[in-house]
Amino acid sequence: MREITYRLALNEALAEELERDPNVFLMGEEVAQYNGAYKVSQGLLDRFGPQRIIDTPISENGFAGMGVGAAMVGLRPIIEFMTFSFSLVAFDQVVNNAPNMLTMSGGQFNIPITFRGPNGPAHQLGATHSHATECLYANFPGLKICTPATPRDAKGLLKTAVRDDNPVLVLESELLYSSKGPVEPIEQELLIPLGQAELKREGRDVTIICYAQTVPLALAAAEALEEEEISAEVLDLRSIKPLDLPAILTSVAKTHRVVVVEQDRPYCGIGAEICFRIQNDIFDELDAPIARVSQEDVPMPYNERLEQAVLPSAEKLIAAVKKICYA
Amino acid sequence: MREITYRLALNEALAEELERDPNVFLMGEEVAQYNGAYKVSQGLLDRFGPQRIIDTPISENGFAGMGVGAAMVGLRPIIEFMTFSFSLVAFDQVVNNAPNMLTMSGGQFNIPITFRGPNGPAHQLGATHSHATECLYANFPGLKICTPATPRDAKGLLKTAVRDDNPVLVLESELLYSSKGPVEPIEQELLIPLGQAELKREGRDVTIICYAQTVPLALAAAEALEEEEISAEVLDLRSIKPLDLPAILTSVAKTHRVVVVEQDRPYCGIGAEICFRIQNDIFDELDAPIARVSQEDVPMPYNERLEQAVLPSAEKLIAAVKKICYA
Amino acid sequence: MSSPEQRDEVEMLSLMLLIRRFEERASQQYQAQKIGGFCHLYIGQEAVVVGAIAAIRPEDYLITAYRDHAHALARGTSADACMAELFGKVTGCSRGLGGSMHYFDKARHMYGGHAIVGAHVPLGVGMAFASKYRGEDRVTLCFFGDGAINQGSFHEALNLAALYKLPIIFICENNLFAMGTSVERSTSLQQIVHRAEGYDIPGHVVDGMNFRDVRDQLTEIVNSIRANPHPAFVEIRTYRYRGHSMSDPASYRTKDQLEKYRMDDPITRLRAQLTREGKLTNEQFDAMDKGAKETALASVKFAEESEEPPLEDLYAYTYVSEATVPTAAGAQA
Amino acid sequence: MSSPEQRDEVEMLSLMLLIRRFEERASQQYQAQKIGGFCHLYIGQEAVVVGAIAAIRPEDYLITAYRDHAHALARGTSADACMAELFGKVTGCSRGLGGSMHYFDKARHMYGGHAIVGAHVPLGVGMAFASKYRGEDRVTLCFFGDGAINQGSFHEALNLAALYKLPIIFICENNLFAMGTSVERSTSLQQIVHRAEGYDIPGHVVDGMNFRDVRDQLTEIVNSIRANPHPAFVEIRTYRYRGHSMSDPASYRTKDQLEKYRMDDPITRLRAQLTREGKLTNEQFDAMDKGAKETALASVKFAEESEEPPLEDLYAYTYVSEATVPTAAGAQA
Ligand SMILES: Cc1ncc(C[n+]2csc(CCOP(=O)(O)OP(=O)(O)O)c2C)c(N)n1
Ligand SMILES: Cc1ncc(C[n+]2csc(CCOP(=O)(O)OP(=O)(O)O)c2C)c(N)n1
Ligand SMILES: [Mg+2]
Ligand SMILES: [Mg+2]
Repeated sequence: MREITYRLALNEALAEELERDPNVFLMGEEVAQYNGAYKVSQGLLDRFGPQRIIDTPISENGFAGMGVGAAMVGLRPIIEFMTFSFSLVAFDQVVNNAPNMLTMSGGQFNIPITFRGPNGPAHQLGATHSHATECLYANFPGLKICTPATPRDAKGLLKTAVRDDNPVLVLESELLYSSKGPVEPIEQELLIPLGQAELKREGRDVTIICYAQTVPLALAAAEALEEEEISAEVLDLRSIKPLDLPAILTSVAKTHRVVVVEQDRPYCGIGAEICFRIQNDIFDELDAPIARVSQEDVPMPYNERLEQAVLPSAEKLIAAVKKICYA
Repeated sequence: MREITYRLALNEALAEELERDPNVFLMGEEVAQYNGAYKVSQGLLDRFGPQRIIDTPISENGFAGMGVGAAMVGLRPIIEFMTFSFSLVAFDQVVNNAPNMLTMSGGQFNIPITFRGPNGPAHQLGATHSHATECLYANFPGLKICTPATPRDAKGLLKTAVRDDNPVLVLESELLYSSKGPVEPIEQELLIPLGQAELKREGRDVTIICYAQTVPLALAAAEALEEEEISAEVLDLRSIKPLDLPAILTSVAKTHRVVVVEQDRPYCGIGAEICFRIQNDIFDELDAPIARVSQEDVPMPYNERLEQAVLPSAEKLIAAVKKICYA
Repeated sequence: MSSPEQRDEVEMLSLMLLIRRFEERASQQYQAQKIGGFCHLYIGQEAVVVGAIAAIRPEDYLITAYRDHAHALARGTSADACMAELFGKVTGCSRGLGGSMHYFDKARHMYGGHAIVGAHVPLGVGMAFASKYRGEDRVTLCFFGDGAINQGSFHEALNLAALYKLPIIFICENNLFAMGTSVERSTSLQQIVHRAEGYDIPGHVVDGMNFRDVRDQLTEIVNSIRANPHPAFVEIRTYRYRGHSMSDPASYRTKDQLEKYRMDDPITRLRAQLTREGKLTNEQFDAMDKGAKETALASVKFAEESEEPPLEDLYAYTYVSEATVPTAAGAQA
Repeated sequence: MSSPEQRDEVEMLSLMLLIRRFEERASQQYQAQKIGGFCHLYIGQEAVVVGAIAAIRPEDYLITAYRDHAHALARGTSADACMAELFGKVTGCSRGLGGSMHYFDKARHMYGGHAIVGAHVPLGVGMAFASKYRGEDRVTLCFFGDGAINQGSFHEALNLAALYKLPIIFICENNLFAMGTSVERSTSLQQIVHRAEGYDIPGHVVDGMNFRDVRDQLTEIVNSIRANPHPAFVEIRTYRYRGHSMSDPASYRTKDQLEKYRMDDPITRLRAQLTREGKLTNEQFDAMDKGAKETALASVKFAEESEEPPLEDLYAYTYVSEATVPTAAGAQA
């Protein structure tokens, strides 16, 4: 299979969906003339024109709301947040107007909108620019959330998101944009269902649950653990909501030990929810407490060494695995 | 001890702190001339004047930010959100500017601000007006959060919050404003530390962890369970952050069974975090999976019967307790 | 006998009466605790939305805030569906799931009913964007209160609409108060309409107690927008006779002020205009009013006798399943 | 020899030189990967903040966005502390925890350095509120870019400041672009200054390439505010020579435009004015420039040799402990 970057995979997904359905448009800051702050929308203005690739002022709340309004009357907007840290100024639109409309209207208005952009800490951007928002949005019923870690997942999930008739958040990773991986040929339609985890590596002794930026780190840790004779299974959630609980339970029922490695902050983070679900459903299968590796619970410092100390890492993950394996 | 309402307890707390420190002021929608949408600030305008009791336009983001700015230069603002559902339009100010400033300034600027107002579902207000925001804010380091359930706790926690040199959210409950309870005489200074849970009822068989609106419901359930010979301990968290983990662990180590009954939504809710902490620290003490009773994961419907079906209840709690007690 | 236009005015008066009688009943039913949550009445403001819909086509878009009963009725949603919604019944215009603040009627292009102050204004802009995107000549009417103009979302919405030249009329229903806060205490302006200048959007002031002024000025604006898409801002001066919501005694305003506006009642005024012009007799008016009262009363009965939404609804409206919605969902809405 | 006022102008020119040379060094160090994260340079805009601080007192408040190096230097933060911050060192003005976008210097009334576009504007209003609350005659200068005026927080802040008559100057540094978006593509107005009309706030246009125009117009506004607290809005027209941040090639603008502005360089202009007036010799200028370059270079050395913040800092700045802060914390800041 050809190898392309995560960035190009997203770009292909956008182009294919724009091509397929005239109701799809892309809107956000610098998406058109600038070709995207992170170049994900490269070339789309040239190809689809200013009617469908739309630059906005710095008005996240305004254009996120415009997307919801346009979706109410049948368009299928793709709204780019330059980063999801900036979605916090549009929070109300994302969590109230998009997901509540279907209920509040008694089923009359579904909102087929995609919010996308990079999410989670990048590199030395400081406290306001490093938010991992997945656990915040996951708390709101009516939203779907996916977090691709590979170019293939990025393409397949984004395409599915655009076709979904509900509001979907595609939380990309700035740190992954330039990473490469195999993706089906362009002639071949690639749709990956929301809510399906993928086993990125099989193992026997412990399940490592990961997503987005923590997938490469989980794979690295698994490899290192192999040398210490611990066989780790790596389960990439791919979607945060809906959550693929069956895949989680299947893996944990096999290994009886689990570490969640998450890119968000710990307090009420994704790992907490997963922990609850596992122990709730298969308490007796657990041979050790469920461990989590997440950010430290502090605002992100600028200094690089401190930032690294805040972030989850392969080393921290390895230590967590060993601890619950009593190794 | 005298019995006063939760509303009056808050009112006394505000008045006492305004009296004590000229740097304290109260700002929000309808807090002054209208005496508060829920009358918590009744009489304060008359007593302290328009300099210190300040009505605002409907600009939550703006006046929340004003509070943070005023706090940067040494005032101690109390910002009322008419309800915390409306704080979502001010989300960025609450989660970025208030809690990150201390880190970002390398320790130069602490933000001694109190955000307060009713939080959580009230009665038939629909999807946008019923948010329980505690789990969202708990995810942000730098914020402290308390959730008083009784008039005494309301007064003591709010007073402590105003004196705290960090941003503190006091999440009140509209449904509790008119409830009554014993409170120390007004001459007696009442300060309840943040981060201290309180055993509201002792028991042997199971720990019910609750806070805010779920406290009365936990006490009712405990009473009903008594008749079925299940002795339930009721632990009121009072503060969500800092969390009184020692109190939780002590109780669970005694009962070996635990149900968290929370007023928020399930996905990445408060109960998930507590569950993780317990099993992480005292896995071997648990005789059953940790159970949770929370809202159903749906936007809040207006219809009363459906709303009741979404909310946690004493019945649901009793069922959850029985299930883990194999009763 | 009467020209179509004249008949329209009588029809519009009858609509205003229906709105008034409907809300009087709603108020009574709220007091009898048949209705839950918040309930905001429009009594006194009827000429605003009725004048506005008299200026547009059925397929034009309309969106408003939580004081929305009149907007649905004006669009043609039945009193039955409106009352049933207040009662939380499955026959309500939002299936009993939305309540007073969240009326929706997709078929009649009523896009809500939105309860977060200011937050629906960007939605209106998005709807107008969609019309322009598709090359349609629809106009969007976006209503909001005087209190909403100090919200950030209002500001962002106006700038976006002006920048993209979208066919939308921003209608500020200036009833002088946002809850207990008068306009001079909320807004740093002599006149609300001046806020439009900060966006190069044309602004208009309309007498909201006068149906004809509303209809005529809006007709002109609508025509200009259909010819050449652009936003407009209209400050419609009106008054709510009741408190902000059912629980508000409205002690922040004087009896005199209320009486002054009552003297200028929009229904009385249009009735007088039509009577003076010989287009309406007292008998006709009385019959209309009686009809309105009967419709309102019947709606209570309808609501009472309707079913509650089934418990299965609980999880039915959180997500649409791919199966139930065709791929190009609602594209032709 | 020269009057105090004249000496001031030479000092101010020297400050502009320091800012320019500091940022040239910062740019070089960024390219050498000694600096992480985002880094936004102010080169070309120096007369704006320097003209502004020439109009105020040391104890007046100042707050700005993320393009903030110059604002700290202008307030008197040392080049050493500024460069060390970029290097993430504990000797930095924010202890290495803030970085380029989050410069703070409490002692010198520099209140940041804020990276969410528009979100610091309400903070500035809160600072001005505090001055009025205490009956002080301080003025707050709140800087932001042309891109920020389309954010909701900007709007809410202006309305609040006008409503409460707060002593604040909203300074829009209009450098024609927000990243790659030109003002005409972001803002539905002929002139940004007109936005102030929507709040009844007096607006002023200032030539940001001319130190004297900035200082003189702001001096007048500051005096009027001290006499009688009120907000003012100033559009200062300027230009950034570099890209938006270090990674931006700025291909959205023409070489001609850049050259036009370079011809109008604020440093060159003030130098020429002073030279023409006999207040500055070439030798003096060269000495000043040499001094600025040396200071900038020395700051790199200082930053390099400084320590990183200790790992114990990790949890030290999330909360202040009650113990470390007196009850009336910073009340006299
Ligand atoms: C963001 C937000 N803040 C506060 C409220 C509470 N609230 C509901 S209506 C209202 C007053 C609105 O007044 P106005 O816009 O003038 O509309 P009117 O009620 O007069 O029709 C307020 C403060 C809300 N619903 N949303
Ligand atoms: C809320 C938010 N949205 C987007 C960004 C990304 N961003 C940073 S600076 C900038 C452009 C700002 O331009 P302007 O206000 O004109 O200031 P200038 O950079 O020209 O000084 C953008 C879009 C951000 N930091 N915050
Ligand atoms: Mg009003
Ligand atoms: Mg700019």
